[in-house]
Amino acid sequence: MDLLIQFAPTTGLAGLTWGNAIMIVVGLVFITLAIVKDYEPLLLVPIGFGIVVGNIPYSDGMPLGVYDEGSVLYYLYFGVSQGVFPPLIFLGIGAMTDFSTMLSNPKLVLLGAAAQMGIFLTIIGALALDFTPLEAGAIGIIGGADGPTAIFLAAKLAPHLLGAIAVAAYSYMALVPVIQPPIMKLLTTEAERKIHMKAPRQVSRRERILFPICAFLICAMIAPGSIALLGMLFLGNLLKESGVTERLAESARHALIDIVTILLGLSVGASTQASTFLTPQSLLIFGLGAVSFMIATASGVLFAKFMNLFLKDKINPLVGAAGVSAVPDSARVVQMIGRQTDPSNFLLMQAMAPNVAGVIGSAIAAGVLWSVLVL
Amino acid sequence: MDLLIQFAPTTGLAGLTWGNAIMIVVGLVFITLAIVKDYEPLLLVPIGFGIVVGNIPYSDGMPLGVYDEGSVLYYLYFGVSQGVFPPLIFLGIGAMTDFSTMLSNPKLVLLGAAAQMGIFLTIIGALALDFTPLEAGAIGIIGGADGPTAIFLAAKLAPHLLGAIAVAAYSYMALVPVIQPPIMKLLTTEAERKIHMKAPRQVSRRERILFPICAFLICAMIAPGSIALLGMLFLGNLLKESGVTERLAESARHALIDIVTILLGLSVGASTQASTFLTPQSLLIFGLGAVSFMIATASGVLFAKFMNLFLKDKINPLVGAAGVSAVPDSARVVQMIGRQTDPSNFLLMQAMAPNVAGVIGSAIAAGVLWSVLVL
Amino acid sequence: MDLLIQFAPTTGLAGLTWGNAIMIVVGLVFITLAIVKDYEPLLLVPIGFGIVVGNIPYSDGMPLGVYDEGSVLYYLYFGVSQGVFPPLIFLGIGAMTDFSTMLSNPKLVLLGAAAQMGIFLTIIGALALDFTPLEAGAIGIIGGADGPTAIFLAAKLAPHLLGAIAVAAYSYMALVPVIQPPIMKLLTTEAERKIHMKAPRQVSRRERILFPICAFLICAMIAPGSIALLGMLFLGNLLKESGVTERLAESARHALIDIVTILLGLSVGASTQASTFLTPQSLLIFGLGAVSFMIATASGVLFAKFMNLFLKDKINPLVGAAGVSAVPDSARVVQMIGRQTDPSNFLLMQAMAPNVAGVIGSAIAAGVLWSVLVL
Amino acid sequence: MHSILALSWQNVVDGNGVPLALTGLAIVFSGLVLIAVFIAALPRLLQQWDRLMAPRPDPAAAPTPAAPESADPATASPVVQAALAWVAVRELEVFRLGDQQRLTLQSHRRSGMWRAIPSLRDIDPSD
Amino acid sequence: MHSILALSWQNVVDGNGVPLALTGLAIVFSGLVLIAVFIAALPRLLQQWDRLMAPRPDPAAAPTPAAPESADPATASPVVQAALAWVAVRELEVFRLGDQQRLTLQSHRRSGMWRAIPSLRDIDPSD
Amino acid sequence: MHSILALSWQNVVDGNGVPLALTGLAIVFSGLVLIAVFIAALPRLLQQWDRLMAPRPDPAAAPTPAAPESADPATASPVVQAALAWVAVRELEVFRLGDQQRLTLQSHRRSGMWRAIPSLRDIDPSD
Ligand code: NA
Ligand code: NA
Ligand code: NA
Repeated sequence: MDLLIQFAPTTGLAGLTWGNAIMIVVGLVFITLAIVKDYEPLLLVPIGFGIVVGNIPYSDGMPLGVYDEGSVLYYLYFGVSQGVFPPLIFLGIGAMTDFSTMLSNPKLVLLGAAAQMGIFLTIIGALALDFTPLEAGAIGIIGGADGPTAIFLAAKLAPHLLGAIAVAAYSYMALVPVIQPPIMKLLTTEAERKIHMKAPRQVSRRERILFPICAFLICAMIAPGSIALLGMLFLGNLLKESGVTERLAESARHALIDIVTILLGLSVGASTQASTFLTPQSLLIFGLGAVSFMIATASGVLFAKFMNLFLKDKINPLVGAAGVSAVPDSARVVQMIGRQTDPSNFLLMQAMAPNVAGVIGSAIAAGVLWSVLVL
Repeated sequence: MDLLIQFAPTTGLAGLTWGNAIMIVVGLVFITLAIVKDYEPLLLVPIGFGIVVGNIPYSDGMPLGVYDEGSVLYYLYFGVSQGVFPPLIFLGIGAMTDFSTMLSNPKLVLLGAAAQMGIFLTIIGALALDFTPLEAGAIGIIGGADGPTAIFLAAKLAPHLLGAIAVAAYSYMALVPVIQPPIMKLLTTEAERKIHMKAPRQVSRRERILFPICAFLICAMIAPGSIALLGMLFLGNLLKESGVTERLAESARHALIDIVTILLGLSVGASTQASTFLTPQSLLIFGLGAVSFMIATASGVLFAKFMNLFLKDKINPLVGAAGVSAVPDSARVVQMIGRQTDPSNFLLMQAMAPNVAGVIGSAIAAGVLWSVLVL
Repeated sequence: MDLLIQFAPTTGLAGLTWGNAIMIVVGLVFITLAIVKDYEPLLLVPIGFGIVVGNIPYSDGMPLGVYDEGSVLYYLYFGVSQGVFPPLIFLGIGAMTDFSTMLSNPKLVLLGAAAQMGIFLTIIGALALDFTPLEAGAIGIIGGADGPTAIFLAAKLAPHLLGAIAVAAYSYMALVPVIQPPIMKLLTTEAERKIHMKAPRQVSRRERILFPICAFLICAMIAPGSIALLGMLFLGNLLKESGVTERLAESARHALIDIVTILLGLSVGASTQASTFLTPQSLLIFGLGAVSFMIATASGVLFAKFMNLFLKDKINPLVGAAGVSAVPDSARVVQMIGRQTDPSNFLLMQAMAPNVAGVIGSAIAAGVLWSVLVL
Repeated sequence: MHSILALSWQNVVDGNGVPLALTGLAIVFSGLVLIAVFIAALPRLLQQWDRLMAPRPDPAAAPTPAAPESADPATASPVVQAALAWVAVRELEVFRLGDQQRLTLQSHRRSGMWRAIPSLRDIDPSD
Repeated sequence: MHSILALSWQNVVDGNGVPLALTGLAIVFSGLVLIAVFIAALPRLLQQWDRLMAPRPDPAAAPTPAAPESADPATASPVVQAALAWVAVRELEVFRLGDQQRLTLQSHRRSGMWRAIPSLRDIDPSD
Repeated sequence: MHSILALSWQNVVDGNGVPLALTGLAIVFSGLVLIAVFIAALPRLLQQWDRLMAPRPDPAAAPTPAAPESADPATASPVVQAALAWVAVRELEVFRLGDQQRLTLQSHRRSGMWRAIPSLRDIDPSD
């Protein structure tokens, strides 16, 4: 009986705080959204379950949590905190990404650059809200709309905010179909939304092979801080396109990325223990993240309109919104809004160009921020 | 010539002890049983080969063994000694387990609890035989008939006994078709063995999705020490049942669990070096393990008979023997014994319910033992 | 503006040395050879890309390279520097290797031993060129024509030369179709090249199951230093041949080996930073490596001719060249040269026997060198 | 070996053996009893949830549409499944990801970003 | 919550916010502009390379043979691909690696050492 | 570069080069000779084992039944294998593990616990 009494305080129920309960509900909401709404389920299910796991209370003496040296979650989280998992995910993404649409639409690449404005304006906002420069850099990258990039940079610049930044980034990526449409409609006229664009040309195999190598060299020479992410992205793509390493690409885009995604999602989710997560800072981060996504969307759309001033073949400015990355959801949103105005207007292929360019753009931004802020 | 003479003592033959030779034969027996008798081959082949590898003698200066820092086996064994591999295996098992039969037979869940009696009575036996409480807890868990659970708890409570406990657990799991039948026949009448049970009802997809989430919350609140194992088990199951993360479940139940199984089996096997393994303690552990399996089987059967005192729809008490887990071998044994008495009696589906409940039960037991004994 | 100026020196271009530029070109040549000539693409593409990645200059303060503690490449390279990746690759190779041709041609196994002469004569050469005994041993193993074996031994004996040794080993393995033919033609008469050999006999499943176990025991007893490599090779083969562990073999030969190959290739390539790689030593290592491959080829051919003095069923001496391993390229070269002389002479099956024997032979050699040189 | 088999009840008492066993068993039982109660109640809870949600026409509120579970192919007999599979082989979209890749069958349900990316080159804009 | 939303421009100035943002954006743009320029120029560069290489009869000099890209099955319509896949199923070499292994389709293109090894037992010497 | 190519025999002597090489080669040879002897003797050893076991009617004593190896599909010609595979596609139990999962062919040989679990929902009780 004594033992039962001694055991009681070690149970989860005994230590449950309101914060834990709230976070567990948040985790359940994530899982529900993923299953019912099909919002980024591959990430929201593991992250949501991780949030639940991370908010089960336990006694101090037992190493169970992400931050307890020697626990299982500690070892899994090691891949997050040391920035190893994001590049591995990029390897898999590279091995599944087809850059053809981008190769056939070079000028749309600029839209992927414009949308990174969200990152840098958010940094200014975060500084104004009294975050340190390192923290501001890590918060700004939420606007890159790339989970692995955000986790990688947050791990380097502000590990104590990693959980909030990662959860904010994935939340808004999942909410892209909710956040982007009003902004896109606000900033475009109906005539603009009706612009049809030429079908992309056929891209040769040689172009697809040379692209990852040369693009890597360009990015690496400009921002070496991005090589961990972009080296993996372009290596994965080279494995896919080379034609002689298909079996490696196959394993990178299936077994490797799946396993790493489960472990990353679970451990990132589990890092949101209420005691460290439920702070005013986290709320600010979520607010800044939302602003960041909106600025990024608006920048992409407006830059497309700006480019149209100089172009003969006009760009449909909706396509600019795909520059935020959040592959491929924001490209889908572009297609959807385009067809709402003109059901015969198919913009998906064109939207994929700024979409993948946005991935490269935010990885470069991460590299720049890392070297400028750390050195 | 001098060098050849200098090399001679570094060869394996030179250092071979009787103990090594015996252990190598044990390893070969494991492999033979796996191949010829098809006893748990996925684990007995790697473990058996590991026992052979771990008993090749080598010079002291060369880091080759599981316990030599910097050796290859040391790094592989790290996943065992830190308890990382068992949860990963549970992730894969969750991604392949179908809890439907259990969901449609809630009362059979109790049989999975009753069979854990084997764990706790064995602890008393181990204490009586002069093992410390920590050791006794680790030995008792053999009766849970779950390899990963046994390895996980042994790594936490009594790492020095891990090899013996793991080998005992897997040996007896492989021997379930030999150990259980006599006990089952002894404790049941022919009339009882002839009891037919209703076919399980259809289970809806929503039930299958909600189950892993809610069952996790229940278990975690009661015994947080079990979240490393059960968090992974139920996450894997959620990935399988959610319908939107099938590719993650697929990789968890194939690439991940296969790779981890090979590495776990090999390194657990290799941890059985004769010098540390061939001790009277190991013999006692094997003895206690056998007793543990017998008590677990008997408890399951007897508890089913006890439940029948209160039930209108009688349970076939054979089904209680499946509560020991050893998935799915003990459920197969139930089916086999059932049909020996009445060839038209198919109990496999019903036996799967206590079978998977037993997995949950022994993981809870591990969590309880960990928190009570370590704190 | 100040920041832009402050950023400028952190860019890759600013720090680019001639050495880096040369190495980047070398990396691009590797990739080109792999894609255009199909030379060992599974390794040359990741290594070549790794060479490019490893020679992107970056500021001192940023941990990006293989040798910077805490960087992503540092963690990936850990598997190389600690010798963990090569055994894992051997596990996968074992799970795909069919030893049948060897089992049906026991005497051809000796050719796999003879070709290891390249290893040991090269050690003498390396000593003469003023390398230390440890370095000489690591350099000699290039002649084993086995990438994982070379990396494993170099990591143990001379980690500072690992990059050069690994790149040399894989380069020459890729160049086997260029290096071997002239030597093979020089050392054989046309009559010898026309010798037909008997078709190998059928090998029973039992033989294929018993072989990996017994061969492991033989090798391990003679040279325990080889168990890390050969234990994995034969375990993989046992998983393949046992007939009851096919799913483990499947994952070992697909997901596991593919993932490890990408990570090993990338990080080995990235370890060739110009500052440590472009040294006279590296040139000597490449020279010695070439000599090593030639000696190995010649030894195999000449030993076959020597064996013919005593044999009734003559061996086609070309088959001896396959003893260097470089599986299966050197066996293909044998087939090709054989058919050049007599288009009806198919030697591939016979050449596979010394080919896989050569893998075992060089792993034994690595074990011997490790224990003799380290103890 | 019999000499070391000396059982000592004192050790059990010192090690708190009996309370430990009882506590442990009690907790294991309580956990599994709660699970049993939960899964026994689950079908009724779901029914009530459906009744609560039915008047509201919002289709998103229900966690999943009340699918005709009896048609679930996973629960049909192996023979029916084999037939279904056969039809699937012929009818479903078959596509190749790369040059040397094995053929895969792709169901029409999307599953997030990764499944979508590789097929973008082939994507039918009228999708 | 509004109380902590006090925006301070001084913090931005102290943190070098504006130059940081401008620098960052400039570098991101220069990177992607260079990539855009490169991929815009790439087709013409390849054409010139082909012209340079054409007189030389060495087939190895060209990075890849000028394959008829339009016939690339990966770019054909899903229907054509489905048909191609169907033919592949019937025509390509089908072989089993082991007793319990799933059937795989093997294209004729070799991809280095690993693909070759498992098939050695079945190898046709006239290959 | 020729200047650093100065060969020094003294280094070889100091480094024990020659005995090292001879020892190493001797051990490599002894290892592979033993393997060669073993695999040469293996068929006869197995024959004798079978003869020893034959009188005893216990079928479990023989490591594997003397299977008709010549019928092993893995050693048949690719054409025969293709045909076998074709039949397999039609005849073997085809089942689906989940909603979106690729079809797999399942041979009748069980391989331990994992293969069994996913099929439990579909299991035929008369199995
Ligand atoms: Na982006
Ligand atoms: Na159990
Ligand atoms: Na070799």
